[in-house]
Amino acid sequence: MARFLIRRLVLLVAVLFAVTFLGFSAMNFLGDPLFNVVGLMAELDCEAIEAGSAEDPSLDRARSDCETVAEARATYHLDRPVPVRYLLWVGDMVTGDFGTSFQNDQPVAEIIREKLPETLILLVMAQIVSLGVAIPWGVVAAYRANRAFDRGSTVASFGLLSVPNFALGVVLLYLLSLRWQIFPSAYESDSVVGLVFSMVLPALTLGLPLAASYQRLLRTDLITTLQEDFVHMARAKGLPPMRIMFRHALRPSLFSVVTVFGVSTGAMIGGSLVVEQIFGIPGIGREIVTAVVRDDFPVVLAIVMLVACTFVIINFMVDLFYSWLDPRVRAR
Amino acid sequence: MNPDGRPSRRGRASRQRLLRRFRVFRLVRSSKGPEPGGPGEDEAVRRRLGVGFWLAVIWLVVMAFIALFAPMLPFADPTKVGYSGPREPPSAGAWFGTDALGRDVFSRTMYGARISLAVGGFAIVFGMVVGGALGILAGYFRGRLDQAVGFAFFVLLSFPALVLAILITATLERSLLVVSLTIGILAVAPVGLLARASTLVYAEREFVAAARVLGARNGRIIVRELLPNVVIPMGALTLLGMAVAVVAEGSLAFLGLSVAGDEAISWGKMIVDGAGLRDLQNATHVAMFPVAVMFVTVLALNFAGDRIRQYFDVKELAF
Amino acid sequence: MAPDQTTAAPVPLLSVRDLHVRFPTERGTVNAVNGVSFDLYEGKTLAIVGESGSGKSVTAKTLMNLLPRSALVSGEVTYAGQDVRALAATGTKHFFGVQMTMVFQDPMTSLNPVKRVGEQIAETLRYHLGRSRGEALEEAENLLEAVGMPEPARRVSQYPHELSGGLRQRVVIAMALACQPRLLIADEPTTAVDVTVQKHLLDLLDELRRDRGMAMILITHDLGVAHGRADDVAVMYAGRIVETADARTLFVDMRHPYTEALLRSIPRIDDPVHHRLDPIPGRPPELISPPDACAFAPRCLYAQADCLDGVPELSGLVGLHRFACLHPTGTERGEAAATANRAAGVTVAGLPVTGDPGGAG
Amino acid sequence: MSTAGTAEPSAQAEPAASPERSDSDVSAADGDRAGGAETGAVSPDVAGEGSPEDEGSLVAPLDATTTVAVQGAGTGVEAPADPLPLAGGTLRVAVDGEADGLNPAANNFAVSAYVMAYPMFDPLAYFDAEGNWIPYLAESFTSNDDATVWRMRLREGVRFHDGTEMTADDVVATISAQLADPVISLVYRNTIEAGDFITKIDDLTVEMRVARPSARFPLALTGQLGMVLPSEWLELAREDPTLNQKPVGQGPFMISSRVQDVATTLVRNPDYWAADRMPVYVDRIEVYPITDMVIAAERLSVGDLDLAITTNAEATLIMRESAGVRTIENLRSDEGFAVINSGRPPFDDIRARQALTFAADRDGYLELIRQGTSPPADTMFHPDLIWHNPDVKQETNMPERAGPLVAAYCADHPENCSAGRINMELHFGGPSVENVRIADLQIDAWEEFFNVTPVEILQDKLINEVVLGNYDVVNWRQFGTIDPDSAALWLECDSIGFISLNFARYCDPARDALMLESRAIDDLDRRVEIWRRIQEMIRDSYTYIFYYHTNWAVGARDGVHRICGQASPDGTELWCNNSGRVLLNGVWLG
Repeated sequence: MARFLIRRLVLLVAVLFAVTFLGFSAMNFLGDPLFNVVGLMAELDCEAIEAGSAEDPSLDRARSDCETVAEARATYHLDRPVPVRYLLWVGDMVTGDFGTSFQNDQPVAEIIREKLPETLILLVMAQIVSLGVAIPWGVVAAYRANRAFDRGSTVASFGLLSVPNFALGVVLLYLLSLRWQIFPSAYESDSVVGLVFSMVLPALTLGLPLAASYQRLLRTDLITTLQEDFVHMARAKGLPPMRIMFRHALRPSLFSVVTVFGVSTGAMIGGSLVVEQIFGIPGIGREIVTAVVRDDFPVVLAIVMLVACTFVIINFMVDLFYSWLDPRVRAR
Repeated sequence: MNPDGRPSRRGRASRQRLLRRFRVFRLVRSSKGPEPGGPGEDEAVRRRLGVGFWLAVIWLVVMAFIALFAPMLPFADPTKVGYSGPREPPSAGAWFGTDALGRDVFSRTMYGARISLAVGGFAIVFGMVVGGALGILAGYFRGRLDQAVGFAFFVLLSFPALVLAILITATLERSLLVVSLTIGILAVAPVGLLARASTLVYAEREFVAAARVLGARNGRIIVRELLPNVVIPMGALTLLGMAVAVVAEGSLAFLGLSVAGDEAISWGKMIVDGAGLRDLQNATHVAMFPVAVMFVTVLALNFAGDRIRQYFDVKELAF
Repeated sequence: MAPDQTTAAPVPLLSVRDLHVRFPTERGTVNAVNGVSFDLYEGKTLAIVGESGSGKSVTAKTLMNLLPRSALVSGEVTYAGQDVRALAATGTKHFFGVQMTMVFQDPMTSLNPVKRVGEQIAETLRYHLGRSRGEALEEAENLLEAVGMPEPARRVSQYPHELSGGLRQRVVIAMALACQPRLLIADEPTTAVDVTVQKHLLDLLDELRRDRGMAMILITHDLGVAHGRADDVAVMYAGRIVETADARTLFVDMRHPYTEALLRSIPRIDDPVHHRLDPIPGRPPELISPPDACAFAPRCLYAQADCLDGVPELSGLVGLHRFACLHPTGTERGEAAATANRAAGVTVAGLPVTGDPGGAG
Repeated sequence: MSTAGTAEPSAQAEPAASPERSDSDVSAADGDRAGGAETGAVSPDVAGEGSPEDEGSLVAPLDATTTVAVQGAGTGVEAPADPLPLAGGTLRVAVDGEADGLNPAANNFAVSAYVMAYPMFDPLAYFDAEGNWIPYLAESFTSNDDATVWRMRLREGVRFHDGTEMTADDVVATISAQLADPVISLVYRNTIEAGDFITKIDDLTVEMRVARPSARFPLALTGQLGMVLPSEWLELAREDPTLNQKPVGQGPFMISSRVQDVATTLVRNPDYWAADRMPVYVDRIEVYPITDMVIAAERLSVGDLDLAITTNAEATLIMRESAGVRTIENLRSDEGFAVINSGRPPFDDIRARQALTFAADRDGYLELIRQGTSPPADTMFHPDLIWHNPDVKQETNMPERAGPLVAAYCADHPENCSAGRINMELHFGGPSVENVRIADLQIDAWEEFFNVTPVEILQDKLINEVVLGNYDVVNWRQFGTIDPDSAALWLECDSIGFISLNFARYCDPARDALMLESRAIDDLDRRVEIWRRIQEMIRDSYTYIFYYHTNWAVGARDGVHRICGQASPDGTELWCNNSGRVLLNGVWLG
């Protein structure tokens, strides 16, 4: 177990390095960090200005601009090559300094602290929705496999799987908010109840397609499990069907669901970009869209790292969870 | 076998026979035989594609046809502003009504298939070529290469896909090629993992072992023995992957980061265009028709893809 | 006891009448069980013997109501006068597991891999007998001891994968016996375990059965297993009982060529080491739209033209020894048929016949 | 020498520019790099509140039929019919974007930032109801004869929220910091010399030297530049940028809490220096940045909000239709237009510019994009403004005139044409649904004569491309000037350079001479003459295609009083709804 943990930790660190380096290089090659710091002056041809005549008064301002630019370059290490900057950035990270946003000088840690709760609430609610829907649904579908309900739900889950997040969001918004006026159409932060209530639609948007994929996996696995001898044995023991379903069949059938739970975290975070956009939720998803299009390096990198970290940790926890699901894994 | 290690003529012939015997187009075999009333039933279902499959295929063929030949078909000019009044409900003249600029929503929806399918198709082909090649090499050679490729895939998967996509499309020119490549890159890791897994299965199989013992070169084994077997499960997942790619393109378009330009009509773009609260309330058709067509197309891709997956008995993947 | 309704005797514990089981599939209907009838009396053992696909397991599962929903079942199954299928349909509690229960072929798969052994045994006790968790676990430990499990106290908290195959089957048996059932169906209980353990387990099962006065249906493909343990034997082929008798009669005086072939395919302890077993030629019969003929005919060395004309009825000495064969082995008709086929070199169904049919006589 | 309160009507507003943007911007919605234009007035043709419009002001006489009931009159006194103000309550305001920060010396303010900042900072100067500058936080301004040196005297006893007293040192420190900021200072470049612009004379007096004669210089201090911070706090904020979110001012409200993209809460300043003269009624102001203003309008209509400020056409329509909500609309705001880059092919040739102008579809734009909420623009001045030249008409929707020009151009420059059409790019800011829609509409009109490649780039980066001249045509929103002098920045030859604020990169020395003259003089008639001439010159240069006058609509619940009709510390009635920059200081709820 200790070795397993250590290997996982090494992997986590390696993945974080790779992911952040990927993000760091991508942003440096694709975007222009200097522009974010000094704005238009980033485009000044300072070498030419320095070379210009010292007497030319029209260059005075340009010269002072160039000094500002040079200062900014030094402050943000923009004069160093990308790998060096990356290492400097890592150094800052390790010492707990997440840097400050280029955009508004806010410390990145604070931005994340402000935005993370909304996204966490959204993701947790979405997972609650998806598991809450998928488990009963999968159980009933498997129990009545190939009957009318199951056939109907296969179609329904296929349908849900085929609705893109943004389309589902728009449809739910139209039906549940505009047409029937059950839920608010946008984010509200007035009270906790209002907040949670306004998160219902976004959570449904994220959770329902996931519920469909959970349901499909659970149904398939449950049908396989229900053909296992130990289920027959349980029936021969005279246990009632639902008890067999939940006490015997469900747990060994959760492997795929748990695996997808891990993988889906990434997909959910991706989905939250769109969903937060539709419902105006000031969360991490919207923050990263804003930050990416503005080349706000420190914010993007911190969020990417956060997401990658979450992804790796959740998958790590999924591995641990496997051994709860099936003691045989522990022996391996 | 000859002393020099090369297979003799007889050896080669028997090898061929051996290989033919073991060439099984199955990735995962069902664990139980066709026991009466047992899972054997599924086996039979699997061997038939069914009406739904053909309906899905017909829809996809029609959409592909429309996408290819839209300019030659008798559709209204999709970019023409003021084809009719703005936000008019569906009518005989404009089947899907008109949007905020009075453009014909039906025609735009039909043209929308072009970008969606082009991006989806290109992306999955790219993913299969690059991811497939990496996956097969990793699965065949194992060792360092496998570790490196596996790690790269894991990193790609850890990087939130849509973030990577907007990172690229927000900074580069949003041409069809860039958007397709971006989504293609996202497809590399999942497809690669599948190719690697399939390769691992077949690399252990007797026919590959036999080929190896009989002294075939690696390249030959990969191309002649592994590739045909690995391509089947990958191919079976093409349509499913394409569905994912079409949705990814739609998400980018919804964020305003897909292919730019007035000619670049995309379903995601149309949906976000009609998704303003007021439009949604007063001119629901503007968003809902593209939603419906996109939904049916993705559904068809998923359905046909799933049927093919079952047909070839490839395990369901979550990506 | 005898597998015949005419026997004047106390009411049988289990009575099966004209049981049919069919499975609709994409390729056609599988006729898995075609009119099986038998009676089982309190405390007796019936062995049902046949190859895989003969319908013996399906019969057992039918009795336990374990068939998939798609199965079409007809016929009558009564347990102590109660209609078992009606009991199952109404979801009557505390019948299965208490009155009758079953032990499966593979102890590897018939235990829930994710639950501790003790819990799995205790679960039955808690559900059916309303025991508390502590009591149930204690009883589980006693049961494990009763089935000869070494260190039962430690075993209760182990997971199935931590036990060997033989030990697991003991757990399964302990689990089955937990609520003192009156009828145990053992479906090939030893095929999946090590040969060295098989006999030991079978003896244990027999001993427990006798101690508790339990009736048992022992399902096996191995006639040898039935020998010495069963009171009665029913041989099944293609969903039908083709021969049935009390054990002694059957082993000494079998009539059906299939029974004979089965017996000949068993390795015997007293056989010389290099004794060649005689496998039954051909393959098990097709169960989808079978021809109206003796199902064994294509594989039968005795087959004659009349075998292909209608399914032979189960007949013979009523209540004692019945068989469904037109040319029974050990009879003149049989000998004549065998001789004729040997002379022809091929049976009427196209099976090549070469040399000596073995110890047929 | 002109003195406070007697200055000629004029406006040296803080000029700024912004690419055309919409409420539904995906990313760049919060915080502009450059703010919107200053100045504005209450629309006369919309029911609701209005401010008094005096003859002889910058505003042309109103048509009698469009005059509406006046709520406040005179110098900050409520009209007799108006009920007595009630104290207390929370004012909930929606703005269309979030500010990067609220530090006027570090963050560049857009309208939403101003809505939050004005209650916290009393500006050194502001506008009176006629559009003239008046001293506000400053006590008075005096200038030398050629209006190149301005002396500003501060009021005594002004205290910051942290209790310290405001002195000339704070003013010098703040303005110096602002001019040192590359972005904030950008728009003052043509008026203010960087180096020794401001010097302290005594504890309450500073002196400012401007680059060119500026008869109405104090208008530069009506906005961000006129917001004074404690000098010590400025030092702290330099070290700790988080302070930018919680600035210390001297206004009637202090910041209480702020979560970016969620809400900013201001509470009443108990020790407000002018509390005796300018009563403050509400206890709290909550400002919500809501990027989709349609949502804000709906929430306003159900009473979840008290006030919403927007230019969004649909939101405006919703607010107009909502019961219990009145709108205060200002049409004399910034203009929406397309700028044509005359600095590079193909539009260095006037024929190409003319063709583009003729082929443009302004009618479709007004109907389909603005949905009737904004009037068509012919020049950079709203017809109600005295500067407006009624003879200048924007020539659009005449594609028949474009054909021959394009043919002639392509004959001379085949390298810039393909298939008989001129190749060009159209830049616009994004990601934004509305901007895409606008571009689609424009391209549809132009594509008969032009091969248009749409280039949708980020708002921030778009500004970059535009000032660098890396574009052909771009959609923009700018001007909005009551006094035209501030527009000079966008039109002068001097502004053309490596970084050019003259986006069209069109230089006309004669035009420059006229603008320079206007800035130095107080003679209104001459200035009107000059600017009418300039409008003709702009028309004839074919560098702008004016589409519409922005409609800055303020929607308010019926219970929200005195959005207009507020007064300065000296009792002068103030300008209302200054391009959405609504003063919330004296609002009361009842």
